[in-house]
Amino acid sequence: SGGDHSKPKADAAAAETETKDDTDAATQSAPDTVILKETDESMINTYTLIAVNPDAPFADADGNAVSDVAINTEGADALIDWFLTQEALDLAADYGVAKYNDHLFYVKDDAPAYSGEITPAAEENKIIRLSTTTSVNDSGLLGYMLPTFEEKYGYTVEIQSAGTGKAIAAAQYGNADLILVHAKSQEEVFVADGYARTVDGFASERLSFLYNYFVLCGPSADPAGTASCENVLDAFAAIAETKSVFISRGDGSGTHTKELSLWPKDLGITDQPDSFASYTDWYTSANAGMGACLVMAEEMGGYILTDKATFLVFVQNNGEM
Amino acid sequence: MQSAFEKAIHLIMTGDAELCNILFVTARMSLTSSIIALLIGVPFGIWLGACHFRGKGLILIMNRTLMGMPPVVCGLLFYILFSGVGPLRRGKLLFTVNIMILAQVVLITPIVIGNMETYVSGIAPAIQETTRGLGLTRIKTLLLLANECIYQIFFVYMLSFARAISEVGAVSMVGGAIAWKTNVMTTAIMQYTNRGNFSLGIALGMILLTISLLVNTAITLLQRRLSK
Amino acid sequence: MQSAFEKAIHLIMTGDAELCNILFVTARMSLTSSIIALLIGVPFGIWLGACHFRGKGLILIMNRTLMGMPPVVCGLLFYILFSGVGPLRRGKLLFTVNIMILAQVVLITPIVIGNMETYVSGIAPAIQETTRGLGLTRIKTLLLLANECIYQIFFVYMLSFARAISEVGAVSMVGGAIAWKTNVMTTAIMQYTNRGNFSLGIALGMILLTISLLVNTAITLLQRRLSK
Amino acid sequence: MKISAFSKTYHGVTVLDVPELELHPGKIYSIIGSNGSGKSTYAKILAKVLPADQKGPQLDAGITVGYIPQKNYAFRMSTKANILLGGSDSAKAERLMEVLQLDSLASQRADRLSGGETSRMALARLMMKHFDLVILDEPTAAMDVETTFLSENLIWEYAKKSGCVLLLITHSLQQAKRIADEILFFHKGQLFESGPKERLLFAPTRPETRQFLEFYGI
Amino acid sequence: MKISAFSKTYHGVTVLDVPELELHPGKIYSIIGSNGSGKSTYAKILAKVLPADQKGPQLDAGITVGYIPQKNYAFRMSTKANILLGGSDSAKAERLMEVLQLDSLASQRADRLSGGETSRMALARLMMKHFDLVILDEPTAAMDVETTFLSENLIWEYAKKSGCVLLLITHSLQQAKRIADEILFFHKGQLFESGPKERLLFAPTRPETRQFLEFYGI
Ligand SMILES: Nc1ncnc2c1ncn2[C@@H]1O[C@H](COP(=O)(O)OP(=O)(O)OP(=O)(O)O)[C@@H](O)[C@H]1O
Ligand SMILES: Nc1ncnc2c1ncn2[C@@H]1O[C@H](COP(=O)(O)OP(=O)(O)OP(=O)(O)O)[C@@H](O)[C@H]1O
Ligand SMILES: [Mg+2]
Ligand SMILES: [Mg+2]
Repeated sequence: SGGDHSKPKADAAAAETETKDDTDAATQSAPDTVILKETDESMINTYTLIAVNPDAPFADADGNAVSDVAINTEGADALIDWFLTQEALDLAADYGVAKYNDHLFYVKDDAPAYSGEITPAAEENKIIRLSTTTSVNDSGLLGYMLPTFEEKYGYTVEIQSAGTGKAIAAAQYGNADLILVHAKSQEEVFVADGYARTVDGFASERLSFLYNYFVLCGPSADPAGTASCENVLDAFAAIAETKSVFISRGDGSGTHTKELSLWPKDLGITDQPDSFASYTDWYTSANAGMGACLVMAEEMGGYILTDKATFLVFVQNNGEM
Repeated sequence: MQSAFEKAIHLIMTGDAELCNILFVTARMSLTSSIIALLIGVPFGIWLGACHFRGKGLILIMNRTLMGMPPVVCGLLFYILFSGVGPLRRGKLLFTVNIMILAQVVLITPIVIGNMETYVSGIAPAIQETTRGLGLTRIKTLLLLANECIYQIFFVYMLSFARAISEVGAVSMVGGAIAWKTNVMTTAIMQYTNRGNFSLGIALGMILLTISLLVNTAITLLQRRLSK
Repeated sequence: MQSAFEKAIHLIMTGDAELCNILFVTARMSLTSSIIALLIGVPFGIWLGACHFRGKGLILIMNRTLMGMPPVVCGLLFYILFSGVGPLRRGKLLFTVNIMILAQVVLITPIVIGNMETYVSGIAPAIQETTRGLGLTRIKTLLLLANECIYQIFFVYMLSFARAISEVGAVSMVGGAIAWKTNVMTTAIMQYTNRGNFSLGIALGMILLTISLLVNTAITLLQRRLSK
Repeated sequence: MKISAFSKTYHGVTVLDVPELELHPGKIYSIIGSNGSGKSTYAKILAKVLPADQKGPQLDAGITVGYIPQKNYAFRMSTKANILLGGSDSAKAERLMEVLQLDSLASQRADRLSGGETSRMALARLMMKHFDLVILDEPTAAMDVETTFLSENLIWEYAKKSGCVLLLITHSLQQAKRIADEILFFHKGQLFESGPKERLLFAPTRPETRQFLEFYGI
Repeated sequence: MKISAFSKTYHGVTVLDVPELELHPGKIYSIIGSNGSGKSTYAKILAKVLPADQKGPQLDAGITVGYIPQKNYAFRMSTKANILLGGSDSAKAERLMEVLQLDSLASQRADRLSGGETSRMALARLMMKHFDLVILDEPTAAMDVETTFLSENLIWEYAKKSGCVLLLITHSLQQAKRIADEILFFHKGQLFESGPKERLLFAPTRPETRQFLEFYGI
């Protein structure tokens, strides 16, 4: 997936000067953490919408089947339809340009499109429960897009954001009408388990429509020499090789999932603490939010994999601390 | 620090609509839950402190254990109970302020009970000797006990309120921190922190502490008045 | 719930290495911080409850406000102070158990002080009348006051410990919840919760409550013994 | 009225061991004895403030007991409100306050009264209601002589008019002489001797009683 | 020893207003007066437990004050440990306990003593140390007659041997007669009359004093 979009033109050096510029007066305390690798094909980050199936095999905490789970399918349909209209896709592609002078999201080439009517809200279906990940919510994308939808069609979208695992679990516990996540493997399990529903007029349960790139950041001194590596996989290998400090989200989030796929296979790093017990001198599994992890990386002069949106906010605010 | 301070002032001055909503939800949640916890915990705590019966020690130990119930665990339990698949799903309470209040009441009440029990068990013997000597009813005795520990009750209320307004683990779990609906000061601070926007987090923290300060000053003055 | 219970039993039975590490860090952190908070808060609280001076009301209100300091804000402040650009960066304390203890001491001490102050201000007048009449020193008076509220001190310790073991906001912020290093029960519960593994979260919660139960039982028995 | 035999033991030390007693309504019984002889313990057990060693009632069912402890407790409210805790008859409360010279203190916070004032408040509070058995533990120890006399009159009238059994613990033999009908002498936790006051005071049968009375110069 | 004049007012009501007093070392002064006449308030202010209306000291600098409040406080420890709070001389403590018949209670928890036993403990505790001014607020009110006599002897000896000024508040004129040198009569917060005990008891100059003494049958 991905395609040949006009990729943001920025190499490591450019990014460095760029971020320095962003932190206006307070250059003294400007973060030392800079982008070292970005827009690499292996760091692509695809966002997917999935409607929740009201007839899914819901089960309570002890595994007993539950049949009467209330799911707002009409609302979920309306919101998904709208997300895939040209209007919404344009909004998404446009987000962040004004503020960061950079695109934070790109529309997928083969994104499913919708051009039909969107059913306005009725009294009994006007609350839509959207479960998403913290990084999506924290990027501010939904806050930017949804008011347009809400005003036009009279719905209220209640966004719960959490780690990817919890965001998906929320749907499995019957607490969401649709999910917006970015962790392919977990999405596929969700679909395979029968929790997903194909929205009328679309071919698949998983509606991947946006993407962007994770970025590898680290101290400007770049002790592992990642900036000069061929690709991200080499960069990660170099970090492991030099035992340079690396901060892992460690929270099962989409970012964490992506990071796990980038390590050399022979290290055997998984989300299980035992798998990195012998690397604790450099591999730091932080179990925290993206922002907190970024500061930790800054603090410890470590490398980190992050979504670009959070990094840009971090850079913009860190100087003011 | 300075910039956080400026941000706090700015937020208040501009009367930011979202901030106002957050403040309102915070006030509603923490006042309601602390008052309910007080209304349940004070009578029960006084009763526990004043009575002797088999199994009281067990109740005390259990209550003390509940004082140490981690908010996340409490939130998790309520989440599971009130989920779309949970046994109490018909209540339709998940992601509402009401369930946040409920979870907080569960967290705070043991603290109120424990505090009152400890205090009352110290003063009860002398008072009970007198009330029994006058042939007063149990209810009357409990009311008199409550009157005698009015200063303590005020303190316990402040402790409850402090806990209610500062708690985040349970509240974020069952409330979902939904903007314009269940987002309170602490969850908002968490959110900003997660985004790496620390100075805005600190700014909200300052506003929260200022509210605490005002509430505590008001209650302390009232306490002084009543206990002259 | 049943599955969580089974998971808890399983975790304990297999002596899971990570769980052992988490338990050890949890015990170290919560015991140390609650004891330090007690050692600072009890003498200061007794002194506050026993003395009268101008500005005492102000100290009380400030202390009550600090009781309501949200853990996230406390964590955030320490974070800023001890981070690489912060004024205390030379301490190199960030993301260690020591700073978690420090943050918790800051959170818990006001609660200890407030509790002791309220209790002591009730019993101090009669005791001070006697100790002044005997010409005893202030230190001696404070020691005697402490001896008279031994039951209360035990309760306050249990409250402190409960708070220390159940707190997550400050601890995750300054400790970073680093696996094998600063991850404690509450942050681990958070971790499992975030991954959607709710039953493992509840399982850890049950283990935590069991530890609380054991500690509280031990302390309650000791308390009974000492106050006969 | 019958009071059954009972005892009280603390950590193996028996501080009280009394036989069954038969008391007559309308009579005032004065309990005398040295410090630590078990007088207050006896009072507390009858008032059900303290459990006796034996289970089961010390008194017949339905008998109401009024009791003033040796350490009076004044509630954090006005003197009048304290007295009204004993019973709701406001006129009666005012009469009692007048008799005990508490009228000027009616609205003062009772927990700030002087020692003797507190005793008088406690007495007035109890006298608000009728009880079948009334136990007063050194009710006048903190009072001045004038109010001691006033209180004695009040106690005497209360017992005689209401026909209750009244137990009066006191260290003042003068007081016993003035208002008691019978005297019970406690010694080392035991009821050593009892009888009409003249008999007991002037013709005690046991050497311990005689020795105790000697201190009073009788 | 000079005690300066001072007063005490609660919410506009003056409960105490006394002139300057000159007291002599080695003498025992008995303070008498009805309930609420301000005796305890006077004692508390001298013991610096209560502030007077006026700022500044009531006593000369360097004068040590020992004081037993009307409500005794027994600490949650053994009787002997309580007494040793007054001073660390263990032999002296044992002597005092023997005199006051507390020896059998040495290891008992003091907060569980009977009323009279507590008073004796409090007296022994104070007598452990020398003070220039000693104030005893109704120290024997809860004691039986035997220990009252023993205590009076002890108090008398303490004053005479150590040469302190001793103020003894009491409702017992007998007691004042037995051990006091001078008597101070308090009435409605004022020091109405004072003088050597014979003079004051048998030839009071003011009608209020005469009226007060009448109740005692003097
Ligand atoms: N909880 C207790 N544990 C041990 N001994 C106790 C306890 N309570 C009371 N005692 C002892 O029991 C004895 C009787 O006490 P009680 O209060 O009945 O005496 P009393 O006759 O009322 O004396 P007083 O004239 O001093 O008031 C005393 O020697 C006292 O020390
Ligand atoms: N805090 C207070 N507020 C108002 N009035 C008070 C307060 N404390 C004491 N009083 C009053 O002051 C008066 C004097 O009290 P004090 O205790 O000195 O009397 P006393 O002479 O010791 O009496 P007693 O013989 O009963 O011990 C009393 O009438 C009392 O009610
Ligand atoms: Mg007694
Ligand atoms: Mg007095």
